[in-house]
Amino acid sequence: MEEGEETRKFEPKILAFTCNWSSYSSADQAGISRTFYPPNVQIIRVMCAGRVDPLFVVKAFLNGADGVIIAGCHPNYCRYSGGNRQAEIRVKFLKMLMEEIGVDPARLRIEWISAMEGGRFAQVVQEMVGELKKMGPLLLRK
Amino acid sequence: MSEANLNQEPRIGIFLCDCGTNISSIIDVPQVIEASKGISGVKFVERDSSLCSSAGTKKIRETIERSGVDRVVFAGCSPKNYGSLFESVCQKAGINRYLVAFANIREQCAWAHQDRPKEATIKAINTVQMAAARLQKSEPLQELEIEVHPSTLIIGGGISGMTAALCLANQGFSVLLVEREPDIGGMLNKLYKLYLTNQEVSEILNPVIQSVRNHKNIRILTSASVREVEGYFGDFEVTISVNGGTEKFRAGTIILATGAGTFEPFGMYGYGKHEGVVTQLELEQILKQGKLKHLEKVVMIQCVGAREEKGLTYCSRICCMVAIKNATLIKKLYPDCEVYIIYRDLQTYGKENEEYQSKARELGIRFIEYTPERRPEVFPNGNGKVGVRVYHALLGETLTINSDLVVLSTPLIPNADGKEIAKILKVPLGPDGFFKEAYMEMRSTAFGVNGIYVCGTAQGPKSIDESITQAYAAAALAAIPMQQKKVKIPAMTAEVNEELCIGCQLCLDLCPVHAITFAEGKSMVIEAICRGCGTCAAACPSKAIAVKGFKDEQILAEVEAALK
Amino acid sequence: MIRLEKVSSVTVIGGGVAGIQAALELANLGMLVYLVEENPSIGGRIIELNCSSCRLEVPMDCSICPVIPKIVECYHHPNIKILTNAEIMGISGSAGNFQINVLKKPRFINEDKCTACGACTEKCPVEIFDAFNMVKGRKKAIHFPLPQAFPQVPVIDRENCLHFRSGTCEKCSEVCPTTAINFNDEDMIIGVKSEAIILATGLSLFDPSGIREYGYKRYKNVITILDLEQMTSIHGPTGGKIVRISDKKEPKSIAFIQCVGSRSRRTNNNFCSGVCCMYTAKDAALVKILKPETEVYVFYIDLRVFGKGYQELFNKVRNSLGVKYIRGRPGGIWEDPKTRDLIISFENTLTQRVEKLRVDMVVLSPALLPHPNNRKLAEFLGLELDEHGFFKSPNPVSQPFDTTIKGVFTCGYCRGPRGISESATQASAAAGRVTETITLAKMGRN
Amino acid sequence: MNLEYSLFPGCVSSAREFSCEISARKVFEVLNVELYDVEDFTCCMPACLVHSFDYATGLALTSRNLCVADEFDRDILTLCVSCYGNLWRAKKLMSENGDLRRRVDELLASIGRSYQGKVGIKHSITALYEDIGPKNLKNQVSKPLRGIKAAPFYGCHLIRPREYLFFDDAEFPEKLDELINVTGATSVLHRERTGCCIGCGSFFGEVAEEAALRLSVDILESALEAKADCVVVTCPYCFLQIEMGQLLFKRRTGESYNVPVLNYTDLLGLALGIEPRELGMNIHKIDPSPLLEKIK
Repeated sequence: MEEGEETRKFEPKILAFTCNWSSYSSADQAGISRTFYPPNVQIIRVMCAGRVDPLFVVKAFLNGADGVIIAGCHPNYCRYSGGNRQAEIRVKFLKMLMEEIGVDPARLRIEWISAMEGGRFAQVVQEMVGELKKMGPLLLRK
Repeated sequence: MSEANLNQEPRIGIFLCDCGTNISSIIDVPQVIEASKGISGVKFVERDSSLCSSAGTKKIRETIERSGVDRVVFAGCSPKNYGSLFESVCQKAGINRYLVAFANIREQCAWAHQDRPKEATIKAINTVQMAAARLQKSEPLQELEIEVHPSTLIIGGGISGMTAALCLANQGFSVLLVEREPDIGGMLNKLYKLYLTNQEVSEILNPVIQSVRNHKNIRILTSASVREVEGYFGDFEVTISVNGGTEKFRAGTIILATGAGTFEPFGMYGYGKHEGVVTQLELEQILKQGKLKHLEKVVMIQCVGAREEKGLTYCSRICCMVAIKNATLIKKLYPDCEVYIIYRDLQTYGKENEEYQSKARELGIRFIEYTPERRPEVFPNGNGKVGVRVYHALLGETLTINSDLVVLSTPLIPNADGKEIAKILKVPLGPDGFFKEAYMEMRSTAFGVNGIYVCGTAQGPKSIDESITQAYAAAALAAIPMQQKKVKIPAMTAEVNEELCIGCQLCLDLCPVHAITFAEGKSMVIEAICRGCGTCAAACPSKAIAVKGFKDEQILAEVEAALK
Repeated sequence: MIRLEKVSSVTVIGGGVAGIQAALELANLGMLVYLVEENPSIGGRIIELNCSSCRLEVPMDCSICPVIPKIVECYHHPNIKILTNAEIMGISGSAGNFQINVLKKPRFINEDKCTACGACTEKCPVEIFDAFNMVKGRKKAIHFPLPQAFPQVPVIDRENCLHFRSGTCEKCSEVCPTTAINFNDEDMIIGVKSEAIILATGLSLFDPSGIREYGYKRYKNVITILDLEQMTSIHGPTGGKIVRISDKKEPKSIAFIQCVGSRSRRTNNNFCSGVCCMYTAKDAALVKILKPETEVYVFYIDLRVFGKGYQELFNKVRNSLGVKYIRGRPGGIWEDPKTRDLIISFENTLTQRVEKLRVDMVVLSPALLPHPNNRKLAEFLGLELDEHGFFKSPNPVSQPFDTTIKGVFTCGYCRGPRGISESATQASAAAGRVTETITLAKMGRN
Repeated sequence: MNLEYSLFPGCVSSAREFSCEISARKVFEVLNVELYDVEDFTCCMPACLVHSFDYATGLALTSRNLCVADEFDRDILTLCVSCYGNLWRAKKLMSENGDLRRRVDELLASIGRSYQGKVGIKHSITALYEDIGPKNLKNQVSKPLRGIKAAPFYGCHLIRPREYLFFDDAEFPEKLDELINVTGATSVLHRERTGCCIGCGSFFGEVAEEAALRLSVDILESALEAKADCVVVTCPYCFLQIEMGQLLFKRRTGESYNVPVLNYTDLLGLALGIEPRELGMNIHKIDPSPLLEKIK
């Protein structure tokens, strides 16, 4: 079949939940330093990665997201100490769930990106888009 | 100030700033405007090229007042730049700052996707829609304004505590100084002379003690300890147990200055076993009492029990200087006495310390470097002498010194009651057992929790001048809210819906600042403490917790809009 | 023209970490603060550093990330008046009533009008290139300051700008969409009244080419730690990649040399800069993290690991990351003319052996010296300086940040070597001291 | 100009490496600088000799030479950097009026001398650089040695220890290079330029032949790496060690470096148009003729 055709046409939709204190600024930094990355990502600002309710991720997938990124402060630097670790735990759980229902867990990523690491943010999005293009669209939307 | 009337459906105004050519050169602004006009509830889309300028802000105000919208979206640069500015402008124009949303179409669209203008434009449109969708679900919020009582509780009457006390008292705040010992002065009481200046400790300590004692704004409680702390930032209710009974005290802020303890090296280098093996602190006492008899050879061993792979991993920062100082004192006392300092790495950092060290070398004090792989050995050597066998790492030879006195430099260690105080005040301890500050780099004297500050050796080993510095720093931080009298707490706090709360208490453990209490089977959020991270909300199994300004509905609205 | 501000206030001299922190504390304590900075934007030295300890995951805070928001906050604070491009011309008066004359040099770009679109830097025909200076690297005569500096408004380098050299070119002002560029902008002297002064002039770098045998500026692959910081920072000239300047190849082996010009009788800088051991440990770790197969050596005299979490970081760097520490100060560096590799000859003082080591790249940690401006300021105020040019304190133990003049306080490096953390703490402390003295004075005591 | 010095030839130049003294005397003659011989000069007394038994005595012996020089009230000119260093050390120590000075004064008094320390101490190189000056030398160069690549070998005690020898930067000196370039030759940068020849006032070369050989070989290697035609030394000891090193190496391995070793005065002499044999180059053990060919 023309899957190769597919992947070339297919532009994945990514949702990124970013911590207000680090990763959101890192996205800004990427812009300031003109480090280009694919525009497939929409950024949602939360106060802390710990705010990201598993429900948000599920809803994102149900609403047609092909991939979700949760980005927070590096392990020792959570503004509220430990919110990022909570997020990590929830992601583990979510990935198990995704495994269960046959969704590739790689569609969900958690990343530590500090306010200065604009390049890192761009890189993560870059990679994710690449992977998702290989996986093809996620067809959960009813 | 007219507030949004929630009965009628939202009326949204959009300001789109093309930031000179920054945005308009990449993004097709008219297209974005067209699309935005289509969003339900949008009353107008106003384009400008520099909203951040004074002219721009004036325009914002006028437009809002004219159009009578109740919510505003700013599409332009990152809210990190001028977010607060725009919010306060809207506030002035009668729109609650929590009914303002931002669409970051410069940093995160135009600049980040300069290479692909078409997609950048689409993303920009999306971003604006998300902001609008978010606003649809937003409600006006009131910042909680808390009174800060102009009084400070200072725990610990050492040099740090006293310095902080004076600094605040001199600014007219009332201070309660709580000291566990029967007398104030702390560690310095035990010391003899200071390094760098070589002056008697009393020269520095006594005046401070005097002015603390005589200051009308300072009340001292000795042999006292903090039992309980209730309430929160601005209005702590402190219970102190003093001579049998207890006392209550009302404090707007709290400063921790509990100091540190000293490590006792029993079993190391024959300490407690052979005569003539003492710690620096003990030597200090002997010198102070002028009881040091004539000696021929003295050996000092550094890093005793410090900088280990396990246990006390840290460097205690001051021991090298203390050793050099005491060595200098001995040398001055008995010039013919040979003084050896056996060290690992000389921590004579900075300028004064380094100079002090070179002076010591000129006095003829001998420095011997050892490595953790080959540590010195101490053994009794008959008629009161103590032998020290050490591998001189720089000579590559093993020397044996037949000394009269071996002095062990031991690290400062966390105070015994540190854990308890940490529990009472709900502040964290670091891996090393000292109090863990919020940010070493910029806020080394503050905690994550508002209103509680730390200074001196309670936060980590420190020299006297560094302790004094931190004391002033902590005092300054504590003074800020008390000077302002009222402090606004961002309204983005968690709130519990009592009907939904099933009392599982999951949130209590998760809250990093212990802002959640539990009573009658329900959780309750203390707004003054909550900092709105939302970890509790995300965890609540019954969705009983909502974070104002970041409610599930708002975020989910964004999610849906993003994926339309 | 002469303009006179009447408001009583505190003046902070120096817009680095210390200055910014002090200004913020004072402003939040409700005072009006004048922040005087000689450069076109505030931020000081720290913006030349990279954010990396974040990535190290040791119990030690990143030096930069917490500071950047402070810079922005400081710039927008209603109580802080920032005078960039400014130079102190003279100070008179005494505690409670200082009269400070500030020369505000023209920037030629209207900060309010400029939208940082970068059209000017694009069109500027003059490119300045310094092969040895990675920090400044390649730039135009009109260029943006480093990304974290604030405000992000371009700067004109008058030495190289054609307009100022020959009056032939005005391309930038022609393309500026907001007509923010004005070449007729002129000097302005501002008189400021202050009740107290905080000195936060910070540091200047020792030029390692003074240590001739290390061949800095003779051998391309001998760089300073600041060059490396710039290389490893994502906004740097190499976009975060570490390369040899000679051939742009990634080095397989790097040697860090500590105490270049410091702790040395030869340069009369017999003091220790106090921060090099740790930032080197940090950067050595970073190198290992970016490219684990790189051989990393550090030449040191004493390991100064006196701070919170320092020893732990150091243990991680040496034991888990495998950075090799060699005790000894190299005697000289020679370049292999063919490969441009560097041969370091040194005595390993722990084995007492004289050895030679061949590496691809050498990174020097130059001594950090007090700022040259201290001399001038000391003259204006009649302050005492020590032989190195640090401000003296009447009693280094009991009054660590007071000076020999009442109403004048110091914080940060200008009082003596210290790191970011200590500088910031001292800044808050100085602010506390200032409020104390001012309130006391107001209450008619002291 | 009418410069004049009391010549302090030193043992090596007068007893082993005559060429050094020959060329120095000739060159200064051509530059019409008067070198006076002082009968009463004795050994400069390096620190490793008598000092190790009794420091004051050793120092007295060195200082005595300074006393002698004072009589003539002309600066001393040494040819050997070891003499140069030792005399300066004495001057330094005698300037610090301590116990040592007192004891030395006693010793000197016992032979009817007292230390003034009036005269200065020069080495042929410092005299050429400081008193005559590269510019003047350049003007007098009649036969520029174009195309000659010379590897300078400074010799420790011309510049070290920096506590009392201030002629040039102790770690990265450049004045000898400057002097070499004055002759029209080009000085090359090489790693051993400030190395140790192990000669200095010691019998080290005899007791630890191996080590001595390794060092001189290292010097030669470094000079060859830099593509030098010859090594230029400032001191008869260095001269001795580097020349002998080659011969020794040849005897050991059969291979030979054949790197000509020149006193700086040789190089300068040639540039001033002096005949090689007048500079005593005919008695060099490594035949310089290929080099001389190059100049012609």
